[in-house]
Amino acid sequence: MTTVQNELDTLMTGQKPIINDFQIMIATPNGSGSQTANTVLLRSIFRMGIPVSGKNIFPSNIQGLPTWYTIRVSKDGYIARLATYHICVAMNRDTASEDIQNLPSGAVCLYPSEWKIPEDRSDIIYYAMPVKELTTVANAPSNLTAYISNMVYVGVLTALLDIDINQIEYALDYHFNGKTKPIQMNFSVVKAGYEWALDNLPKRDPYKLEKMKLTEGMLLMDGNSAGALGAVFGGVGVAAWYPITPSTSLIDSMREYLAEMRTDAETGKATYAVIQAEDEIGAIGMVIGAGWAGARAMTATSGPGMSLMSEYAGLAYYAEVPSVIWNVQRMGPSTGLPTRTSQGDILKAYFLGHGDTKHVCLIPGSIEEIFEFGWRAFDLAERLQTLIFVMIDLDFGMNVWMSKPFQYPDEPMDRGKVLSAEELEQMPDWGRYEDVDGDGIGYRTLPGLEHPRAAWFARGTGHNPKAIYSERVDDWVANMARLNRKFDYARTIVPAPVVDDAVGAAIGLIAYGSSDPCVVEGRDQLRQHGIETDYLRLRALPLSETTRNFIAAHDRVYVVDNNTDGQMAKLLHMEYPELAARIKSLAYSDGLSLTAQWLVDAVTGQEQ
Amino acid sequence: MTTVQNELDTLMTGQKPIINDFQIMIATPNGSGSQTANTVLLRSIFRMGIPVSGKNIFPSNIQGLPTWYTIRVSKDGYIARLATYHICVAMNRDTASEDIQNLPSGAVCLYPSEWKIPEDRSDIIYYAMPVKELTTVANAPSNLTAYISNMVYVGVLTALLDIDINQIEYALDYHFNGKTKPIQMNFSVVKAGYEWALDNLPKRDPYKLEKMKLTEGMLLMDGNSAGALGAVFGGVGVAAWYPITPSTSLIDSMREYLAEMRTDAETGKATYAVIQAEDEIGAIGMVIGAGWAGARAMTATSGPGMSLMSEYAGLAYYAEVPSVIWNVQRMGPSTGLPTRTSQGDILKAYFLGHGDTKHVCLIPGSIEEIFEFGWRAFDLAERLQTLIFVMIDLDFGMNVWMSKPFQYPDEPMDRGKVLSAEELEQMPDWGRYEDVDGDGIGYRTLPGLEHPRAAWFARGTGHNPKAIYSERVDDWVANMARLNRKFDYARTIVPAPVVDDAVGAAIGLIAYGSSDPCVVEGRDQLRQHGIETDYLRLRALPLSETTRNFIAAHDRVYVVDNNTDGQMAKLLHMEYPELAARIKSLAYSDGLSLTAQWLVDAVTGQEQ
Amino acid sequence: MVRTNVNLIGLERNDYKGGNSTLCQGCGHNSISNQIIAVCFELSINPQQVIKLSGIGCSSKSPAYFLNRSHGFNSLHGRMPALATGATTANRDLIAVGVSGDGDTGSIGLGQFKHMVRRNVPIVYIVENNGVYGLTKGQFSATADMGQELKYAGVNELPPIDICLEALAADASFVARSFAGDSKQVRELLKAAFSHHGVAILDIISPCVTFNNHEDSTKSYTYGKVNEEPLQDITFVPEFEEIQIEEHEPGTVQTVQMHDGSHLMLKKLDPIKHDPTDKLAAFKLIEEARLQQQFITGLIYVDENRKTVAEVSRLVDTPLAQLPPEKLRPSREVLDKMMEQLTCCR
Amino acid sequence: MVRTNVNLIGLERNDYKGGNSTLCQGCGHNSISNQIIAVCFELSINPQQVIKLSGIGCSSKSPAYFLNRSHGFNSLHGRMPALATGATTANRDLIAVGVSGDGDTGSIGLGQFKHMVRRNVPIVYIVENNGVYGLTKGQFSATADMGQELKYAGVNELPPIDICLEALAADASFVARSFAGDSKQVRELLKAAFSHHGVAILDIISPCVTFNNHEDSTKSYTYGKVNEEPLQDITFVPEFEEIQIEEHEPGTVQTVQMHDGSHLMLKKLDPIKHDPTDKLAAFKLIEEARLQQQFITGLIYVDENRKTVAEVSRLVDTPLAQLPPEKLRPSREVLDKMMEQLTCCR
Ligand SMILES: Cc1ncc(C[n+]2csc(CCOP(=O)(O)OP(=O)(O)O)c2C)c(N)n1
Ligand SMILES: Cc1ncc(C[n+]2csc(CCOP(=O)(O)OP(=O)(O)O)c2C)c(N)n1
Ligand code: SF4
Ligand code: SF4
Ligand SMILES: [Mg+2]
Ligand SMILES: [Mg+2]
Repeated sequence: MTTVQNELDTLMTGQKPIINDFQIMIATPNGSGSQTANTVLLRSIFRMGIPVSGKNIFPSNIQGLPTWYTIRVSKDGYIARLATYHICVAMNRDTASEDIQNLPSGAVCLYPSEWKIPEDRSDIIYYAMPVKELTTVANAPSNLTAYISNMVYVGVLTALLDIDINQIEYALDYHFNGKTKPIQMNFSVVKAGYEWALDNLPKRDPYKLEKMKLTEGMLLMDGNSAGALGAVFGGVGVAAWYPITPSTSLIDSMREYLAEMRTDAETGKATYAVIQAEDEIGAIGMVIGAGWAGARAMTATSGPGMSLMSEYAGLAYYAEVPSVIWNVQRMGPSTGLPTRTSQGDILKAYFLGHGDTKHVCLIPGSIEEIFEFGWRAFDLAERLQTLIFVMIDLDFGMNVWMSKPFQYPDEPMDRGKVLSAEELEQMPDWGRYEDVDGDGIGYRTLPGLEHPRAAWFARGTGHNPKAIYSERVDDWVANMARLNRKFDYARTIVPAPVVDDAVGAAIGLIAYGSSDPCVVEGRDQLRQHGIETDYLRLRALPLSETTRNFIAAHDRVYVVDNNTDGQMAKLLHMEYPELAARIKSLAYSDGLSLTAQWLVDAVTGQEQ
Repeated sequence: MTTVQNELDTLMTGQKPIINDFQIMIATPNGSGSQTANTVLLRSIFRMGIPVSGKNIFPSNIQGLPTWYTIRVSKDGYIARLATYHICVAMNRDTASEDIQNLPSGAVCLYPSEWKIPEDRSDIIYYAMPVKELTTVANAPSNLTAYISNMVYVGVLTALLDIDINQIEYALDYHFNGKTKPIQMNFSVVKAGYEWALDNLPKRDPYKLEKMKLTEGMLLMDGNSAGALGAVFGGVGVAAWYPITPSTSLIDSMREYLAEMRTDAETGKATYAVIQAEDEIGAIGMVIGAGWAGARAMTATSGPGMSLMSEYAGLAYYAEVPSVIWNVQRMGPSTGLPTRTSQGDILKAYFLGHGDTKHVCLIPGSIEEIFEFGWRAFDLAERLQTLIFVMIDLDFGMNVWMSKPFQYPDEPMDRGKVLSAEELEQMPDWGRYEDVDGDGIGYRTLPGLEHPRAAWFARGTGHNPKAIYSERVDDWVANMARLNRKFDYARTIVPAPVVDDAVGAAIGLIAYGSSDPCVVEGRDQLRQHGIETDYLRLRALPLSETTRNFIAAHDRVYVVDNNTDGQMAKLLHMEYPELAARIKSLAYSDGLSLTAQWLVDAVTGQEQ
Repeated sequence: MVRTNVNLIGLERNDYKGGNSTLCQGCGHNSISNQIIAVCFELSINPQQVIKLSGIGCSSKSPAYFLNRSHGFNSLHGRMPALATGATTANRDLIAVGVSGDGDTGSIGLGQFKHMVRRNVPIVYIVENNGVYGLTKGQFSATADMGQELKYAGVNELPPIDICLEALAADASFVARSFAGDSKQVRELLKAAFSHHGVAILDIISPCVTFNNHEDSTKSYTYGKVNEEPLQDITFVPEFEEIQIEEHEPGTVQTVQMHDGSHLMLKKLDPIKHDPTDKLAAFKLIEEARLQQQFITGLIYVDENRKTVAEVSRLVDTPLAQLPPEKLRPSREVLDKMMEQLTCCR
Repeated sequence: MVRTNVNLIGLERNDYKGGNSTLCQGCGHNSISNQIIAVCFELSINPQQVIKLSGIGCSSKSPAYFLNRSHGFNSLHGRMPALATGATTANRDLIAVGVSGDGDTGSIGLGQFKHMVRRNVPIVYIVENNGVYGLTKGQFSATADMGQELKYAGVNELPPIDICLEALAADASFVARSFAGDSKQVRELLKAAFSHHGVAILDIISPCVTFNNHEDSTKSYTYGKVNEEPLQDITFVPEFEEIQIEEHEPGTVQTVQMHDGSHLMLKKLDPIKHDPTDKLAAFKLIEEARLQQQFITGLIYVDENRKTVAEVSRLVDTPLAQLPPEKLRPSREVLDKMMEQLTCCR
């Protein structure tokens, strides 16, 4: 093998270093606790001022199946996934040889020297790490050795890539919340690996990290935590849920934030309730009961839960009950791939229910926007007296992202059209569903309001403006017309799309949610291919005039969907039939987030 | 009052009679048993050879709320609903005055003379009927007088309209299955009313019935019974359901047909099972379990049930389990108007499930087609190894329609790609989801097959061609591509649209299901307005090339939807973005079937 | 001048009325509505603090027929328990009355019912139990007796779900059964239920006069079918007297003749003999009665010590729905401090 | 030459094997899979006539780990009972084995479970009961004991659903409970279940080694959260020995130490003392054990006389799924005759 490696060395010599611009992939078996090591690496690089993004590609089981963690560093600030890995840390025997086969030539592979080399490629730079041996220094309790051993590759990478070892120690301290025992135990192994590498591993690869200042003032957070925090600052009152990957951690985080931030100072009691329901039908039922009774209510779920919520969602639409539903999308159809990402529930959410039902959806495109929409969703729900779906996905929800600090809500809470006893007194012939203001929204009273005329009867059956049961043709038609008026009003108050048409290109791109990083990077690359593009990022449904105008202003508009059938493109076709001919779908879904390379190939492919 | 009526008489005299071309409306309180009287009238006119159609507009309660039954007679054979009523039998005090207000001038009103005239209009011809008095002749048991009294208006109408009284007797005999007691009891009252009318009611209105020969060889049946019969001849094995209006009567009829036609001759045992589930989730679960185990399985439901079936529908799509789901559509959103008709679940059914799910839907457009699709649906389900939704609605399902006699299935049962032990033996490396034939459809084995390699594992999670659990990107993408290949194959084998482009007009009409009668009549009227139209009637989803070509061949295509949002038009926009600009939606939904008048106004409105 | 016909909060009986019933003449459900009106009036319950919740069914329509001054929600078939859980959590001061049917609770809704009971949601939950699906015209529900016969549905061969037994098994804190025709007992049990702290399950046998199998209501149905006539509305619904029974002594068994001629045996609990805080005894009672094909009526079990949802969640006293913004939205400082801690390189 | 290691139908133990388990080391579910393999081999059950059904969860994954020669269906969370009802109705010859979890059956699936039991669907229905949601990482399920503490989920303040009690209340024809670590008893009860005619409910306590609250598995979790790290996969899963207990006498109580240090008291039924055909006694047993915080193990109740779905439906002996077209499609004459009757003016 040495000879091979020597060839490679010569091949490498003279090759100039690649700094702050590559992707690391760490392959481990699930449940091995590598997440600690990986997030410590991520945080350290982040604290070196280098733009970084990490993705955890994990299986739908608890122990043993393969997990891959990818860390991309990008001096240019790109945070989309890269299709290729430059450095592979092969810690999973089951996948090692395939992991190595997939590497581009010139890539680096670290592996435990306890193994025989899993796949011998002459165009790969191998570093063998004596993991067992180096782990012993920690003399950790036997049941923890497997866990602690992950710190070996942290140490070796620190040496090879020139990571600031103090940042590693800081990150450990941060991770273990200052608890000295675990910090020291882990750091001792990091140091062992670090020093062993300095002494025994001649650097034979071009990849290096150098301090920058690009992450100053930024923070690292996963989308589910950001959404949870947004909901807390949105004044969530009742959250009912049923566990389902990848939405579970949103509620988990929320429960912790709430305990911290929403325990009543005087009484020490809770100003909120979080109820684990028996299933998603129960969860949404509780949420709608709470929203009707006047609390800010929410749930979080994913595909299968959305399906179960269909009937209640239709009731909320028609009885006009405000509530917020987070859909952290995963890969469907059916149970699909619970631990893979997708944007496959767009049509599902928009049309959830039977009959002629349509819903308002918010689609944040960054971590800070997830926080913002987290509180805004409640204002919109109560203003519009309907369900608000906040659509994110596993990629946003469960991965750690760089983010600007969150802005405190710049507006007071909007509780919408809720009547006090005094106001009601002023409305002698008030009717719950009377469109007084022409925006399609009636005034509601909350149960418990002390006024003899306060009561009204909510129902999913036909009703007149006074909320009385009616099978009359005219009542039905008028009510549906009002609901559509309300929906059109919603177009004007939901978050507007973000448009970049500075260049005034002939080609427009439309994307949304977690596809933004791919489009941002892809546009730069397309420019290098001589293809200028304008870009509109959708942030909500129903669609607004801005979107129509953007499409009308471009010859060809490519709609980027991370799903199989191009659902957002379909939605645009429905909404703008007169423009549909120029609306082209670019859809792909394989369980991972989209890459700039894919976008470039897709667009250039169509443009030729 | 007499003076008024005299004016009217002069107004009427000289006016020529209106024969076999008007609509009768009978208003009663729900539960009064008027249905017997109304169907007897309907059948009698039918047997006079006059094209007739009856619609029951009933409330969502059991007793007391208003019911309207309409009977249209049309010498031209039109069977769509008319917006105006020429003859009103006012038997419901609560609605009488509004019923009368809605009449066009010159209309006729029959009412019980026990009342004071509910609404005195000088331009209406009134006939007061001594209902109580005439009922006594039957000396029926006291608890039946209310019921029997309905026969009075039957008798009076028979006299006024010149209905063949022998046909009335025949219809009663038919209705009561030859049971003399009820037949005589009812007929005695009919005769009393008839004779009283001849002696005391000078005919002052122009409406008359005359024998024709246009219904020869036709039969009368409701759509739910036709569908049930189709399913029986389709070899249904397991039906699981949960009661819901308007689908309940489909299963009810089926149970009776099955008992009659599918009891094993030798053993007297059942060759079928009908299970009333605890809800629709249970119903579809049973159906999919049965379909997977190899029986022809089906359920019937309506909107709310569809919502509850979402999750299982997605599983069946992805695990590729054949079964048939009847959706007898009612008015939504939510519980909506359970006893009113709509085509509001088109998008719902097509996309039922979460993630990228799409379903095959059959949309029969006549009673005989409902029967045909009833058996064909099973062949398609087993051929395509997926769910087949048969979409009808309350108007078709629960109303009685004229129909051609049903044709016995012209093909042997197609059980699809099911392997015997011998065939399996010939396929050494068989894989359940292997696309051997290029149609996207694999070969399946049924549980219980005696072969060591027969077993495979059905699941809603990611899997490879051998049905083994897989989280691999390539397996997922390949499987979704195959499913789309299968869907495209489905386009080529589902019932093709019916096209009438004889005139080669510039305008095309697209409609489906129970809107056909409205379009047939509407086109004739449009022609009189100088507007020629071609007509394509959709009979299934996914859409086929024929539909694309039809749209491409016309300048403007109007899509007729009996729902609020124009769901089929939206679907066409999605499928044919390049043609979407010329696809215009004509959508209306008020709980009743569409009228030709509405279509004419809608089209002319757009054409100006 | 003294008004005699007002209660402690100055309301008249009329203030507790509802809209006109659209249920059948003589339907047991109607008399239950009347008892609810009577009891709320007598207990001087503030109707503006009451919420009326129901699923779907004839029974579930009835909240529209009592307490017009109370907010109501006629929700989804079988899914009202979740609604009740959310509403009472959002506003712990509300007095919840749930009306459901045997199909609504025993068939489609069994799961939600059990979990609501388990959570001890504070609600007076009434099951108007007639053993059939009234609104969909007479199919068997899960509480139909084994061997019971309906012209529509034939003979029922499945064992019945016993609502009281199900409630007990799910740790209900209040379980009682009565018969709609026994107005006095219904009122007594309703009063006990309204004063109970937690979930109060009332299984009230409430005959369906229309679909309990008397010839006229269903004969025409069958005839119709044979001849391919549509089913709906052929059903002629004759008017029936509601079944009322006069008082009978605790401990005694009374036999009631139903509209379909069948008989029902009601055994009134003897409070002296039965200790309603003894769960084991409650199980025995129900099981033994079942063996004798009797229905125990009266208060079967009660436990005032179980925590409600609000208590388990340690909620503030003010209803969550009425908390002011400053209690709901943490201060700017809280967010800034957190951002400070999290942001890099400061 | 005689092969000794084959059973009556000539199959080896290996022919009953499944795929490799992807469950955690020492998970109780794995040993239950092994007992199923052992019992099916010993009873010489034809694996090609067996169907393996499950919902969603760690437990529900296990059908992939036994009987590779049997068709399997890993369906939806909590909705497998309906699937079983349909499949066994379509083919009455199939031998159905259902594997579910406490969340799958006790939480989301409770309604379907009860109705399957009520219909007496012929199936060996195993609940692998660990009181938590394993696959979603350790939330409480509806069977978690009151007062039980999980680092993840805090203290459980809701009373547990008792699977056996629920089965009894729904008229189950076979109810038994065991402990995954008691291989011998599990095998005995499985054999009884396989030979039972109707629904056989087996509630098997099957500890979750990973989420039952031992420090290491969840400490890092909490730390992680405080620092806004994502939750998934921080969980480090150390390898545990499975809990096994040695035989103990009928009638005696054995205390088992769980991974989290807590204790479980198992009381083995004494067949001499308990008559499993006496339902009242069964109710008493369960309720009394509850009061003593014990779990009764063994065969709690059995009734061989209840009709199954197929019997209630009076099905032909040939499985519906195997009927030839001529049995399924009535003849042309039948249709023509009917059309003849219906058509007008002939
Ligand atoms: C999801 C759903 N499925 C079915 C129905 C149709 N449905 C309405 S009421 C009802 C049964 C009502 O029976 P029960 O609860 O006993 O009330 P009752 O009418 O007997 O008082 C059914 C099946 C529905 N409304 N929603
Ligand atoms: C409709 C739906 N909701 C939620 C989930 C997520 N989920 C998967 S398994 C599970 C709980 C499993 O718990 P249990 O049945 O006790 O099985 P265990 O893992 O403990 O063996 C949940 C909530 C899902 N798959 N489907
Ligand atoms: S159908 Fe039965 S339950 Fe419904 S209202 Fe009439 S009597 Fe009551
Ligand atoms: S998480 Fe628990 S239940 Fe799931 S496999 Fe691991 S030990 Fe078993
Ligand atoms: Mg009922
Ligand atoms: Mg569990």
